[in-house]
Amino acid sequence: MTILQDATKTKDHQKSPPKSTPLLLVIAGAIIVVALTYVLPPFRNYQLATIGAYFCVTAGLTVLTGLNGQLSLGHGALMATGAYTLALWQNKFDLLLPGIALAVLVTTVVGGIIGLAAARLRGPYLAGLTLAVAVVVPSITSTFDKTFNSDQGLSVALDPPPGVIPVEQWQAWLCWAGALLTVLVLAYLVRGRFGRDLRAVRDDETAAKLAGVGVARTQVMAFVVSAACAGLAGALFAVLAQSVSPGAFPLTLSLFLLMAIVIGGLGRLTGALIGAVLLVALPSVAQSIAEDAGSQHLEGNLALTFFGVVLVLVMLAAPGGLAALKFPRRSRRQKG
Amino acid sequence: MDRFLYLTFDGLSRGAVYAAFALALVLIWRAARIVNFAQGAMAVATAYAGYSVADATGSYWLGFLVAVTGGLVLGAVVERVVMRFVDHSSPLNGVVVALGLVLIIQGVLGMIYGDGYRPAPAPFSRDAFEIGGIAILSRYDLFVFAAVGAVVVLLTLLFTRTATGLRMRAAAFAPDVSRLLGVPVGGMLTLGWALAAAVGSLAGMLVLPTELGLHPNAMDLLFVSAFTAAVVGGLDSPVGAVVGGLVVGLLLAYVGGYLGATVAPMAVLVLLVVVLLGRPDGLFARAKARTA
Amino acid sequence: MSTRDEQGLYIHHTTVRFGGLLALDDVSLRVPPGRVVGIIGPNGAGKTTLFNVICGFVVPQAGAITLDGRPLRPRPDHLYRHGIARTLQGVGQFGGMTVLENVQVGQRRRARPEEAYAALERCGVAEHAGEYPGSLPYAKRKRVELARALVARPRILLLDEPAGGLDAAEIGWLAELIRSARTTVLLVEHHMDLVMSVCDEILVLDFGKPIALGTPGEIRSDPKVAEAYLGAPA
Amino acid sequence: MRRTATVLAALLLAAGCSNGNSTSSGGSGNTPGVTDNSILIGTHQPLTGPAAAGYSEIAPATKAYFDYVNANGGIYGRKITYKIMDDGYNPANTQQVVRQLVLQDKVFAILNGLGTPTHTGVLDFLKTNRVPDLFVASGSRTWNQPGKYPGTFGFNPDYTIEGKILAAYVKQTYAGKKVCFLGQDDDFGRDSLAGVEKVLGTVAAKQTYVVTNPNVGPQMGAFKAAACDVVILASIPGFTALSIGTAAKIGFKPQFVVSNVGSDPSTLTKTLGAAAPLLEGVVAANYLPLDTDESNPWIQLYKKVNSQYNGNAAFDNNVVYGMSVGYLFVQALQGAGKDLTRDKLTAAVQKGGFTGPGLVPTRFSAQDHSGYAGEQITKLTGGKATYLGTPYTTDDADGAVTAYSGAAATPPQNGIPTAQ
Repeated sequence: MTILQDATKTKDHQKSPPKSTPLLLVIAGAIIVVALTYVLPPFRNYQLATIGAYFCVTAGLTVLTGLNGQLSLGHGALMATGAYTLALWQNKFDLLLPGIALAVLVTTVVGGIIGLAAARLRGPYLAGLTLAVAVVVPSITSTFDKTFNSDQGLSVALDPPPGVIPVEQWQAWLCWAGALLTVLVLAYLVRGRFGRDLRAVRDDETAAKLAGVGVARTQVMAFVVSAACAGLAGALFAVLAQSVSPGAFPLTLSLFLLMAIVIGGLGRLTGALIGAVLLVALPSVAQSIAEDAGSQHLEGNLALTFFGVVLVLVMLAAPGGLAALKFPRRSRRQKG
Repeated sequence: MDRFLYLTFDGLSRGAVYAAFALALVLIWRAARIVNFAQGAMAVATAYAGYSVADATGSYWLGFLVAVTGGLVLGAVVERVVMRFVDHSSPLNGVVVALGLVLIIQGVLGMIYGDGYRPAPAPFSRDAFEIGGIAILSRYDLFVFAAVGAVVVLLTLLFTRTATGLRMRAAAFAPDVSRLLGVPVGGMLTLGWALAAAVGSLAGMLVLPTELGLHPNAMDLLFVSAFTAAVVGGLDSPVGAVVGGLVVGLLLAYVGGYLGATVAPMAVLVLLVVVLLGRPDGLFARAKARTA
Repeated sequence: MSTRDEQGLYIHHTTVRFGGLLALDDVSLRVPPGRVVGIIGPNGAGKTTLFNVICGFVVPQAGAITLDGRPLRPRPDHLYRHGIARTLQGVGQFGGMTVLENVQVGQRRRARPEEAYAALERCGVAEHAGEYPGSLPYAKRKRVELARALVARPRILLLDEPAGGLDAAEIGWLAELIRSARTTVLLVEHHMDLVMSVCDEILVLDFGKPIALGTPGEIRSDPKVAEAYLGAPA
Repeated sequence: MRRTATVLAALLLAAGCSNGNSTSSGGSGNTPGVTDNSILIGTHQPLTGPAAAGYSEIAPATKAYFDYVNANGGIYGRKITYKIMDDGYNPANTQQVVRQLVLQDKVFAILNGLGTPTHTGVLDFLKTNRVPDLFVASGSRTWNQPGKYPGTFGFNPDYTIEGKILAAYVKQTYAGKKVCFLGQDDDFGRDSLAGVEKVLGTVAAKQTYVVTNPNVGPQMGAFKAAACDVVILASIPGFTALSIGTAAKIGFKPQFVVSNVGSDPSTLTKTLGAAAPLLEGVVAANYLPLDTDESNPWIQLYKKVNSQYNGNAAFDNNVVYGMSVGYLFVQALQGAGKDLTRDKLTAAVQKGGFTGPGLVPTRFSAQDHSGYAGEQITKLTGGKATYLGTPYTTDDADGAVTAYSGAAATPPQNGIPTAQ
C-alpha cells in the first residue's frame, strides 16, 4: 500500500466534514436569525435573544462537561461574574462592546482560578466545590454591598439602540452575534488537537498522560474556555434584563444549564442549541399548562419536575451514561 | 469571652446536625462510592411527610418515626428504581441523576404543599439554660446531641460488630470478589442507601426546627455545609463526618459572629477549597495512579 | 565511565516504599540503546512499580534515573518529549474516540493523520480506524494500544504485560513486532516463552529485590531464579 | 453539524407558528388591552420559590375582587381580566414575564408587581413602552420618581416613612431605652434604618441579615451583648419569626418593633408554631384594616368577596392587602372615565383624592408617586393585632411625624367605588 492510498482511506474514516463547514453554518445561522428578527413580533424576538444568550453558556458548558468530563454546577456564578462586571462598567462608562469584552475577560480570569482548583479534583469533589461556588454569590454581593448592592443588585445603564430598530430586535442581534461567534470559535477549537486532548483526558487520564497530553493544563484550559462563554452569556443577560442581582443566578440556573446540555446531547454544539431552546421554551409551555389547569402551585414547579424527570430518564435511557449519549455504538457493546 | 462561649455552643449545636447530615453522605459513599447530591431534597421530602403526620395526629414522635422510616423506604426506592440503572463507569452520571432527583423532589413538593414556609415545631423547648448569665444549651440542643450520638454509636456497632456491616463494607470495596463469596451485593447496596437516607431524614428533622421551617429548598445551603463536613472528615469515615460537622458548625458560628453573617457561606467555600486542595490529587486520582 | 556507557536509560539504586511495604529495594538497571530488556518476577515483585517510577507516577525514596547520562525527572505527560512511550496493563483507551483518534492523541504536535494510519496498519488494525475501541475484541484493542505507543516513534518503548490475554498466534505476532521494532524495549511480562524469545537481557525481581540479571540462557539456568519464580527448573 | 441547520429551521418554523398566535390576542381599539367590554391587565408575583411564602396569596385576592366587580357589571361595562405571572422572585424571570405581558398579551397596565429587585429591572422597559405601572408592591422609594418614571406609582408607605413612625412611637413609649436595629440587607433595611435614625439618632447597635442565610444567631447574640431593650426589625415574616425565636432561645427578651411587611400575625403564628406565645406584645404598624377586626365594614366586604370569589382562602392580611389593591385600581379606572386610555389612567392616579380602606390618605400627585402616606401602630395580644392611638403621617425627608385625624372611610353599599 502506498502512502497516497493511506491518505485517502484516512479521510474516509475521519468523521468531521471539511474544515469550512462551521463558518458556512454560522453564516447561514446569522442570515436565518436576522431574517427571523424581521418577521417575529417583539416578544418572540426577546425570547430569541434569550435563546442566543443561553446558547453561549450551554455551548461552553458542553465543551467542559461533554468533551472534557468536568462537571460544573458553578456556571451560574460565572454568569453572575460577567453580568456584574458589565453592570459596573456600564454604570461608569456606558460603552457596551468594550464592557462585554471586559466581562468576558474578568470571567475568564475567575474561571481560570476555579479551573486551577478544578483540575485537581474529580467527579463528586468537583461538583461539590462548584456547588459551593454557586451558592456563595448572594453572600459575596451582600458582604461587598457597597459595590454589588446586596440582594437588590444593580441596574444596567443602556443606550437605546440607534434609529428605528426596536429594542428587542437589537437585543436579538447582539445576543446572536455573541452566540454565533462563540460557536464559531468553539467549533474550530474542538476539531483539532485541543478537542482530542479534551476527550483523551475525559476517557482515560493515565493513558492521556502517557500519550503526552498535559492533563491539568487541558482541564484548566477547558474551564477557562467555558468560563469565557459563561461570562459572555452573563453580560448578555445583563443587557437583556437591564439589571443584575444574585436572585437572577440561583443554584437552579446552574442545574438547568446542566440539564439543558445533558438533554441536548453532551459534547455537541447542536445539543447546546437544543438545550438553549428548551431553557426558554419549557418554562413558558409549563406556564400555559398550569394556567389551563388553573393551579398556581403548578406553574414553576411543573417545569422543575419536568426538567428533573427528563434529566433522569435521559441518563437512564442511555446506559453508557454521558459518554453513551454521544457514542451509542460503544455503550451497546459494553452493556451487552 | 462570654460571646466566644456563646458562639462555641451555638456552633456545636448546629455542627451536630451537619454531622448527622454528613454521616448520611458518608454512608452512601461507603456503600456505593457515590456522593448523593439528592440527600438534602430527600430529607426535606420525608420531613414534609413527617410533619404532615404530626399535624394530623398531634403527635410529634409519630411524625418523627414516619420521617425516619420514610427515609428508609425512600432511600431503598431511589436505589432500586433509579440508581441501580445508572451506569457508574463515570462518577458524573450518578451526580447528574441525583441532581435530576433534586429537581423532581423540589417540584413535586412545591406542587403538593406550595412554596410557602411551613412551620416545623421542635419537640423540646429551645430556650437555653443559662450558666453564669451565659446561654449555654437548650433542651432541644441536648436532644440533638443525644440523637446524633446514638446514630454514631449504632452505625459503629453495625459496621464493626455485625456480619451485615462487614458484608456491606466488603460489597462496597470489592463487589466482584464479594459476589464470589456469596455476599448479596445488590441487597447490601439497597440497605446502604436505605440507612443513609434514614440518617439524612433524621438530620432533616433535627435541623428544620432551627431554621425557617419546611420549604422545598430548605436544605440547599445545608447540603453545602454537610458536604464540606463530609469532605473535611475524609468522606469515608463516620467519625470523620462527626468531627467535620462540628468543625463546620464552629467555623460558621465564629465567622458569623465575629465577621458578620453574610461572610459565613464564603467561609464554608474557603474551608472546602483548603481541604480539597490539601489532598494534592484528590482522592480518586491517587487510587488510580496505583493501579496504572 | 565512557560516554558510550552513559547512552540509554540507566536506573540507579532505586528504592520505593508504600507505607511499610518495600516495593523496590535498591534496584539498578542499564538499558543500552537497541536492547530488549525483560523484567520478570512473581506478582507483587515490583515490576509495574519500576515502570511507574520511570514514568513519574511514583516518586522513589532513593535513587535516580538518567537518560543518556542526563538525569531524568520523569513526568508522565513529558515522557514523549524524551522519546519514551508506554503501554498500560489492560488497555487504557479513550472510549469516546475512534481508533484513529486514539492513535492521533499519541502523535507529536503537527504530525499528519497519515502517520497515525500507518501505525495502525503496522499493527494490523487499520481497517478499524473509524470504529470505537470499545467495539473491538480485546486482542485488537491491545494492537491499537501498541499503535498509539509506536506512532510517537519512541526511542524507548515500555511494554507492560503486552501478551496478557492473547492467544499463541497473537503472541507470535507480538514477538515479531518487538523484534522488528528496532528500538529499545523494556518489557514486563509473565509469558515466559515470549520473554525468553525476544529479550537480550532479563532482570528478575522478587519482593522488590533484584535477584538475577543476565541473558535468557543465564536466567534459565540460575538456581535462585528457579527457586523464587520458576519453582522447578524449566 | 448538519443538525444545526435542521434545528435552526425548526426554530424558524416554530417561531412562525407562534407568531400567528400572538398577534390575535391584542386589543381591538387603539389602546392596548382595552376593548368595549374588557380590560386586560397583568402582574408579576412570586408564586413559587423561597419568596412565595405569604405573598403568593396577594394576587389571587386582587383577582377575586375584580371578579366581584365583573359580576356586578364591571367598570363602564368593561370586565377586568387579571393575568398573574409567576416570576419566582427572580429578576431574570420578571424580565421575561413582563415582556410577555406587554409585548405578547398586550396588557393595558401592570398592576402591583411585587418586589424591589424584581420590579426595578422592568421600570425602563415599562417606561419605553408607555405602560402604566401602578401600585408596586414594595415600600422602596424607587417608585417615587415622577420625572424619570412618569407611569410608575407605589402602594405601600415607603420604608423610610415607616421607620420614622415606628421610631417616633419608640421614642415616646420607651424613652431612654437602648434601641437596636436588624434590617434586611437591601433598600428595605437601609431605607427603614434611615427613617429610624432621622427620629432617634444613631441606634445602639445595628445588624443586617440576608434572605439566603436563615440563621440570625450571631445577630441576636450581638444585640444581647449590647444589652438592647428595644429591637426594631425591618424583616420579612420568616426572619421576624426566626429573630424572635432565636432571641428567646438565648434568653434575650427585648421589646420587638416590626415593620409592616414582616408582621402579619397569622403568618408569624403559623411559622413559630408552639413558640407563638413569644409574639405577645410585639409592636408593629399597618395602614389597612386588620384581618381580625370583624366589625370593620371593609373586612366584612372582603370576607364576603373572599368566600364567593377566592375559594374561601385563609383570610389574613395578605388577602386584605390584595383586595385593597384591587379597590384602589378600580377607583383609578373609574377616575379615568369611560373613554379609557393609558394617559387618562395615569392622570387619574396623579389627581389622587382616593378614599378607601386605607387609614391614611395616599400621597399621589403630579410631584409625588409614592403610595400611602403613613401608618398606625399595632400591638399583638392573644395572637391578634389591635390598633393603638391614631394613624400618623410623615414624609421621607425631615418632616415631623404628625397624627392624622381624618375619619376612616366606609365602603359603598355594593362594595364598588364610583367615580369621584
